[in-house]
Amino acid sequence: MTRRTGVFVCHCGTNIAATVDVKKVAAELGQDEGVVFSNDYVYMCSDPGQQSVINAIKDHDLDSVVISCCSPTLHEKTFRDTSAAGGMNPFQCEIANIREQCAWVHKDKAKATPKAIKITRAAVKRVRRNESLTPIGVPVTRKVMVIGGGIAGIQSALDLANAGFEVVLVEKQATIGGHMIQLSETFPTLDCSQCILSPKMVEVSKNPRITLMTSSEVKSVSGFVGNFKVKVHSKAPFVDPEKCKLCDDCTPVCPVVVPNEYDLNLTGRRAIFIPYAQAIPASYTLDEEACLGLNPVVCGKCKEVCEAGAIDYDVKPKVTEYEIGAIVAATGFDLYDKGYLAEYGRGKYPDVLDGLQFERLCSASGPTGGQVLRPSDQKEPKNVVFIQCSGSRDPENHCAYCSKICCMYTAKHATLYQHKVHDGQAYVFYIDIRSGGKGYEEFVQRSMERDEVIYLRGRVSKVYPSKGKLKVMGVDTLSGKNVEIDADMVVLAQAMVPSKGTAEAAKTLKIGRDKDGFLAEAHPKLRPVESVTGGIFLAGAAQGPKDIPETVCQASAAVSKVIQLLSKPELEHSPTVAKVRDSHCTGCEMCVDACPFEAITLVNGKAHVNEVLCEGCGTCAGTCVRAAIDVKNVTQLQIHEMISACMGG
Amino acid sequence: MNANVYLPQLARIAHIKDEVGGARAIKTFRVEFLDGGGFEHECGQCAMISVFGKGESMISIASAPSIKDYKQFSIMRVGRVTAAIHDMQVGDVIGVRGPYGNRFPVADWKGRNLTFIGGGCGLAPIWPVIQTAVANRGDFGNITVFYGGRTSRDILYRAELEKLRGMADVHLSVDSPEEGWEGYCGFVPANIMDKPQSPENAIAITCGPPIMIKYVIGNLSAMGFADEQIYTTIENKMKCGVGKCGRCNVGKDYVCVKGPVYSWAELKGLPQEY
Amino acid sequence: MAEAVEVRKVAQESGEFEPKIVAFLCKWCSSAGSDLAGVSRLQYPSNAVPITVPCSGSVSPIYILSAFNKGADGVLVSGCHPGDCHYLKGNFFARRRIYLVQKLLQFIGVEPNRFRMSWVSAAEGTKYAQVIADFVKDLKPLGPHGKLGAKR
Amino acid sequence: MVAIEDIRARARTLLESGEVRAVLGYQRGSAGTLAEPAFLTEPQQAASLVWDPTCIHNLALYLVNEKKRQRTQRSNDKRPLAVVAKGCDSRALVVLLQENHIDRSEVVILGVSCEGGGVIDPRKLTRALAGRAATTVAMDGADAIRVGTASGETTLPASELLADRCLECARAYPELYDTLYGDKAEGRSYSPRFAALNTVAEKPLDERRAYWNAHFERCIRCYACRAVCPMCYCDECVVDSTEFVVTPNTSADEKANRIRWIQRSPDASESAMYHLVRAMHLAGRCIDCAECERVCPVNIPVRLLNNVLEREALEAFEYVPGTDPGLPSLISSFRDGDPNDFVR
Amino acid sequence: MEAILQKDRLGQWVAQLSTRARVFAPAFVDDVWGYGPVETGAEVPLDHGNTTRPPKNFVFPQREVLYRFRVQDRHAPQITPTVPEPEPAVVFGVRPCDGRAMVRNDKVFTCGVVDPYYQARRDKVVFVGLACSAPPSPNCFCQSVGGSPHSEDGLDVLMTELEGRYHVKTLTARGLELLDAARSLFDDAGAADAGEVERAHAAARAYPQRTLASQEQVVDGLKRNFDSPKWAELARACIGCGACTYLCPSCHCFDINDEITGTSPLAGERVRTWDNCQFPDFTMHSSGHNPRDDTGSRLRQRVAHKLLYFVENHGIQQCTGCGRCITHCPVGIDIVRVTHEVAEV
Ligand SMILES: Cc1cc2nc3c(=O)[nH]c(=O)nc-3n(C[C@H](O)[C@H](O)[C@H](O)COP(=O)(O)OP(=O)(O)OC[C@H]3O[C@@H](n4cnc5c(N)ncnc54)[C@H](O)[C@@H]3O)c2cc1C
Ligand SMILES: Cc1cc2nc3c(=O)[nH]c(=O)nc-3n(C[C@H](O)[C@H](O)[C@H](O)COP(=O)(O)OP(=O)(O)OC[C@H]3O[C@@H](n4cnc5c(N)ncnc54)[C@H](O)[C@@H]3O)c2cc1C
Ligand code: SF4
Ligand code: SF4
Ligand code: SF4
Ligand code: SF4
Ligand code: SF4
Ligand code: SF4
Repeated sequence: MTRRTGVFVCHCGTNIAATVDVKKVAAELGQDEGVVFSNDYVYMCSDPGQQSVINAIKDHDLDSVVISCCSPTLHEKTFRDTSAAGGMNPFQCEIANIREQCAWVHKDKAKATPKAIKITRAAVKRVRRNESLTPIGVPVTRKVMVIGGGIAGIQSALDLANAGFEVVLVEKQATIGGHMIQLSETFPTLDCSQCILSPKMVEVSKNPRITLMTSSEVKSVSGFVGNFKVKVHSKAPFVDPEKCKLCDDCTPVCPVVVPNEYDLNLTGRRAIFIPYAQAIPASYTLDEEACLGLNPVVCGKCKEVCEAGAIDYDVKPKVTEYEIGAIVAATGFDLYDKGYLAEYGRGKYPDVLDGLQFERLCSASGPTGGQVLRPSDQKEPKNVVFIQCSGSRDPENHCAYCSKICCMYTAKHATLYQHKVHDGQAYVFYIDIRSGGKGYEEFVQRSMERDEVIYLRGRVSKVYPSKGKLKVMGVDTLSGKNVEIDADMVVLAQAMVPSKGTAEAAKTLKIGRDKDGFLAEAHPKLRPVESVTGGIFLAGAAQGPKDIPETVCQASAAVSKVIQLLSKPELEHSPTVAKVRDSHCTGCEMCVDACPFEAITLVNGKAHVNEVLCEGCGTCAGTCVRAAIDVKNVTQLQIHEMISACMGG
Repeated sequence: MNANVYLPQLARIAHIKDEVGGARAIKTFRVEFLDGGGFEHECGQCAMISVFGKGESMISIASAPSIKDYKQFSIMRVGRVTAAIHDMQVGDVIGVRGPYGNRFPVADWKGRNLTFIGGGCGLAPIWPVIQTAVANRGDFGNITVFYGGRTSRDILYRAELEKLRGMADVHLSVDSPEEGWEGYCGFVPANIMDKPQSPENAIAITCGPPIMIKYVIGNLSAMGFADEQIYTTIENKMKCGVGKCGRCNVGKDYVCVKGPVYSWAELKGLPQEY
Repeated sequence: MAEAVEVRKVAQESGEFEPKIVAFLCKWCSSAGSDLAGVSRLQYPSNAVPITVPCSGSVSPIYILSAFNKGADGVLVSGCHPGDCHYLKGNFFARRRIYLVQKLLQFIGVEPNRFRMSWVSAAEGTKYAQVIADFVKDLKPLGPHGKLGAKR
Repeated sequence: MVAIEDIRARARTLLESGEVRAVLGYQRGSAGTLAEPAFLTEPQQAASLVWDPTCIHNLALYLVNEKKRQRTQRSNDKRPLAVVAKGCDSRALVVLLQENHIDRSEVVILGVSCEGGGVIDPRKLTRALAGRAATTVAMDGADAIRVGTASGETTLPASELLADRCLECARAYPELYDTLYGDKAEGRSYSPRFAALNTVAEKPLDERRAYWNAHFERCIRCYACRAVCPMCYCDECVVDSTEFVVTPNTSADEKANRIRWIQRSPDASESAMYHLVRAMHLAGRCIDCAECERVCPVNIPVRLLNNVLEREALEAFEYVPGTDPGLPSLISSFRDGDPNDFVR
Repeated sequence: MEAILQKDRLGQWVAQLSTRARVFAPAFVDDVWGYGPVETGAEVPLDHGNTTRPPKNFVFPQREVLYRFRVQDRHAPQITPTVPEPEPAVVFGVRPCDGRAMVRNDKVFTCGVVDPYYQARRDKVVFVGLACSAPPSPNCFCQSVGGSPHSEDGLDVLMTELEGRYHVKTLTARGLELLDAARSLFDDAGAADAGEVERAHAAARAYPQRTLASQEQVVDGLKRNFDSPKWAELARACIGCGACTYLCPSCHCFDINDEITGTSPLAGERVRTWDNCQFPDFTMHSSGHNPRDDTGSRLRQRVAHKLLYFVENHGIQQCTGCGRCITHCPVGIDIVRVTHEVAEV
């Protein structure tokens, strides 16, 4: 390709000119193949400087320019715009950085000048082989899917809907609300969880822009940012929420009783049930697995008694496909399984509870109506031991990380207990108290001081039943003494872990997970609410242990990112993307494995780059041994010639 | 000591003409030797064109031998060297060594009717013959030129062909019909079948894509042309041009020395390795 | 071999040997780090000519070999710290590849100090200057490399 | 014991039934001691199959070459090829499967175990016989090889004749096969893995440089080492300055823009470039059949360049090529715990 | 002239010659026989088999720079030819088949258009041959292609090993010069020596060798069966490595390429390197069309070039029966067997 390249060397006042002989750079480059114009100027980025570029493009019929000046981070855009103003494709402009990478870091003109020549020459070699490109325009679907109906999902859905976006909220349970709805009162203000959450849930159900899909899960996601195609599988809604009158006629006739997961199995429920009174959608649900049989119908009692005719056994599960512009993943957490904790009885002792069970005990809507009673004998426990860090901060055996909120909810539990059982004594075994957060430290202090919770620093080595009590064997590391407590109840502050199914969800969404299995953010500091995949955002405990305020923050932050993304009619994607040479590609899929953005798939046995997903990192090019894939405008050919230029050849 | 056969002479590009556009563009280059260099050639001979830093390519000399001041080459952009020369400008200097290969026995054809059948870039090698024949119009009988391209924009030497019309019978064709095209539509081999040539005292010279040549020869034979009356040229990959690098051979013949011009009678005796 | 020793001695004595270095810098961290070194006016030797690439993951081993083949005395590849890659994990791929290139070069007798990889973040201008200074310092006693594989 | 009759019978059945396009195996040749690759298409040819320690060739290569051949010949016979595969050959097949170069349905693998033996190194044999030509070569138990010459038979220790790769091979049986001949003999190896490599790797740096410079100087760049490698199946190789994949769509620019990473000149520097690039391209892919080293007409220890990366892959990344077709390849994967100390 | 050199004087002769020329002799390096420079005073053990690498390098090196160019100004490129001016060289231990190959190479490079690079080197190399006492390789078949274990073609001197001494016969003026340079080391050859030489030669001839059918039969057979499907069949195992031709003493194909040494200004070398008719791209056109696009046609090219075309062009077979292509083919492709099977002789 014959190229007509112009080279413009900037003095940058004396910033460059003091150490680089700019005239010499311009003169030498003027001799190079394809360079038809070469000049120097005191401030290239000034108006006259830019104008001189425009003039030269026109006068000398330039098809590419190199500006030898400062770092491209400063003025690449400036000069690309200038080039465009001159009628050239902006991608035909390259910057040679001879200021930060040369003039400013050397003193000896005799050495800096040849280096500046090499840098500029490399840029010339590169630009000579640049393709003219235009940004890739990607139309966007202005509809968002939120996965998970916990507080994170609810907040996201409401924020988005209020900003005017269509939202599809997908929840795998029969109701939204997540774990927050199970909580009794919330630290640090001790306001009632349901009181603050229920209104929001209702808002969700009322908002016309929100399509609520409960008992549903995302089964597949294809497409890319702005243009996802999502398939949602919904369980058969045997009870029509529109018709259900919440009369509760059906439950008494149901012969089946199974543990109630809403109460963490502390109570039972029927096969037809409502998770809790404020459930949204407000409707009874038929649990197909628990039911004696629907196909063929074995019992059929509930249908018989339902006067509203809301029950229909023949409804089929369905798959709905949505076109979605962005996705917020808010799949939440679960508690670390007690079964892993041998020293605390592997979940076999009924009076060793986990945090959520204790929340239910404290909750006015809970199995005991808010009274703290032992599950084994429904007696009020007088000595309750709370064990923090159960399963967390234990890299050898359990989770390595700090679950962050357990210190706080334990303090809350102990406080609530002391409030409810005035003659009782709460003991807390802790390793450290982490109470960072507004009003948190004060809350903990209060529980120690005002509510007289006894805090013992140390680990509990064993809990075992003994004479109707639970023997708690621990050490107080502050005093160095062994501690033995005969407790009536033990509450474990279990670590938060990614909710069951997070791995599959991440796979479906093609987003990464961190080493602990939480959904991975794109950058731990700078892009904490974005996933690695464009258009998929993270909110809530799915991304890592966090409390409600943080969850809500992140949800709103994710929403602002979504709005940013979808507020343009078209997404502009950088056109410097990878390009496959079909003739060379053997379809070995190495690039497919290496691409951090899963932008490559095999189509007819050849690698195919989805330009919208490709970020132009070139990892594929570095991987392909057949040189079958290159990133536009940083091709191997260009690098090859740049290397020669750097070697002075 | 013998002259160094590998050393090119330097020649300046004096004129460039765009003939055909597209992915496989053709340009005609007129080159003048520097410092009184140069060589004489005959119809059908070729020369090795050098672009320094890129390499060499064998190209037919497309100007008539009678022209001594310059040589002309029509080059299709297909690869490293040809792309490089396409990118050159008037005034740039290339290397040329030659002439190589045999010639069309034009002198033996005096008094005969000549039919030229060309396709695509294949007009270049036979162009000097056409030029020579026309320049010495009286020495020959009928002169007929069949030439075809894919479209009207793919016709090499369009203007020159038009000028020929007074001196020769010129039939131009394009492969596919187009608006405003008045010539023949369809493939060259079919075109000649529509305007049968008498083999009587005639010589047919054909050059073009291998597949075209195959059909043209078939059709000529059907018209009664003897194998000795049909001439064509062949191309094989070449590096040295002087029968040493060992790759252009077809059977025992090194095309760069014994070819590229062959009568069909001769070619039939060689293996199908071209 | 004697020849090589000779060359080195000459180079050392005259104090004139200036190693030629090609430095492949990732755009987001190391190139930005080198910019910071510039902004901070840190001084370091002028031997390394930078080539900015999108990501250290895009540095094909052939680039490195080619630089040596073309006569580089030293080659540097620099990227973002592990975990900080702008493209999430490009530098992990780079690390693996470059580890292999390095072992291979050493196996055929290229001094370990001729080829280097570093992690330089956008904030580490000082580190960048140091990396180059160290590299040049370590290369000087080695003398010219000549073309890869060629007898020195 | 591998019963050659069983292999022949299987080959015959496969050909009779028309299940396979051809059977690739070994037959006696006329050029020397070694067996030569055989392409059987008729059932009666099955009788010519042989199996002995001269069956060196890695026949996986021909699956690759036949694929190219079918393409140039525009053949669309989709039937599979049956191929006789030793342990190393089968590992090559695994890599080819891993890279989607072949499909499992394209090949019927007649796996043969080396049963504690292996194949000979022709250079060692020539040396041992002081230039005399061998007429027969057969394993005699696991530790000895019987060699027949015009002047009678001798028995030599296997460790003196077997190829280095066989001496170092711990898994001398196919990993992947449809039918297996012979027993999988576990855990044999005459010398430790990478023994040959280590003798060079342990030399001081200067010696290593001199060693390789001499070899690179000598290489005639015939590329036999590449041509014989089943993993070097690219249509266009970085080392070729003239060969290119030309399709009807290949543009002039594409051809003109071929990068000349390596000049054709057989200079030490260009040869070094060739060998290093090749080694890098085979990192994690080379399964150490050592064919490259065997075919080198000027005896360049090409294998060691691949070995050094193989060892690194094993030690640093716990990666063993040719084990699992489902695995991502060495350089298209990483682990967080990959070595990091070497980075400044 | 003919003379006798005691074996222990060989070193002295070489030492004498070293003062006026570079001396080369077969050398066994890393298990490979090739030719290497002889250090003064070093032993020249002439007990080699057939060297793996033939001596064609001396006249036709694998890489030859034809000229250098520099395009500082695109209107006036500079070209500097690099026709070599080699120092004189003496090559010892050349086997007769390789000597005969020189005759063939001369035909290619110096008949008609003279190749100045080849000529310049050829003028300065003297080949001292060594008659074979027994076939140095199991694949030798020199006698079938008109050669013999003591053929003198292409050599300047022929040495024949006798008990404790060499019989040295000069064949050209240049050969004679070598003897004259150290006359005192040589004894006159007597009639007894002549007889012994004759017996040694006869014994060598009588040694069983592989045989190729006669030139006429082969030429005729190859012509008749030019389109035989056997080519493809026999070449099926060929991997196209080209070892057969790179090692052949009489293969001469080459490629010419530009190698760039600098880009500003553009400078480089036009380089000739060996090429190989067994490489798939050898004849491939830019269009992708390849007249010899399968191993069968390429094998045919090699065999027919050696045994048919060369005969048609020069009246002699190009192959001299050294057997290298057979010995070194990694997959056992055997020119003798191939010829016989295809030509049906
Ligand atoms: C014992 C305990 C006490 C706590 N007390 C307090 C407190 O006092 N104050 C405070 O601020 N915080 C407290 N927290 C923390 C608080 O519960 C969390 O911060 C909050 O619930 C996180 O909300 P989320 O929406 O991210 O996750 P979740 O509440 O877990 O919601 C996730 C939702 O997503 C659904 N889901 C999961 N996977 C899928 C899928 N694949 N498809 C569709 N839906 C899916 C789930 O069914 C669930 O409804 C406490 C936590 C515990 C364990
Ligand atoms: C006798 C003869 C006359 C020719 N006349 C003309 C002509 O008038 N106009 C024209 O455009 N072309 C002509 N050609 C074809 C021309 O030589 C090739 O197109 C050209 O060599 C391609 O070179 P490249 O470097 O651009 O291609 P690349 O594909 O980059 O180069 C590969 C190399 O292969 C060789 N090569 C590739 N294809 C051919 C081929 N078809 N013939 C010969 N060598 C080839 C050359 O050595 C070339 O340098 C002629 C060829 C021959 C043999
Ligand atoms: S790595 Fe290269 S050859 Fe393999 S699929 Fe990707 S582009 Fe194709
Ligand atoms: S450039 Fe990066 S993002 Fe694009 S396809 Fe290649 S590896 Fe994937
Ligand atoms: S290493 Fe051997 S086989 Fe490979 S190219 Fe060099 S000489 Fe040929
Ligand atoms: S590189 Fe050598 S040892 Fe490895 S697979 Fe290829 S031929 Fe076999
Ligand atoms: S063709 Fe083979 S036998 Fe004949 S001379 Fe060449 S290498 Fe030797
Ligand atoms: S040596 Fe053998 S395999 Fe190699 S090209 Fe020659 S015939 Fe083919």
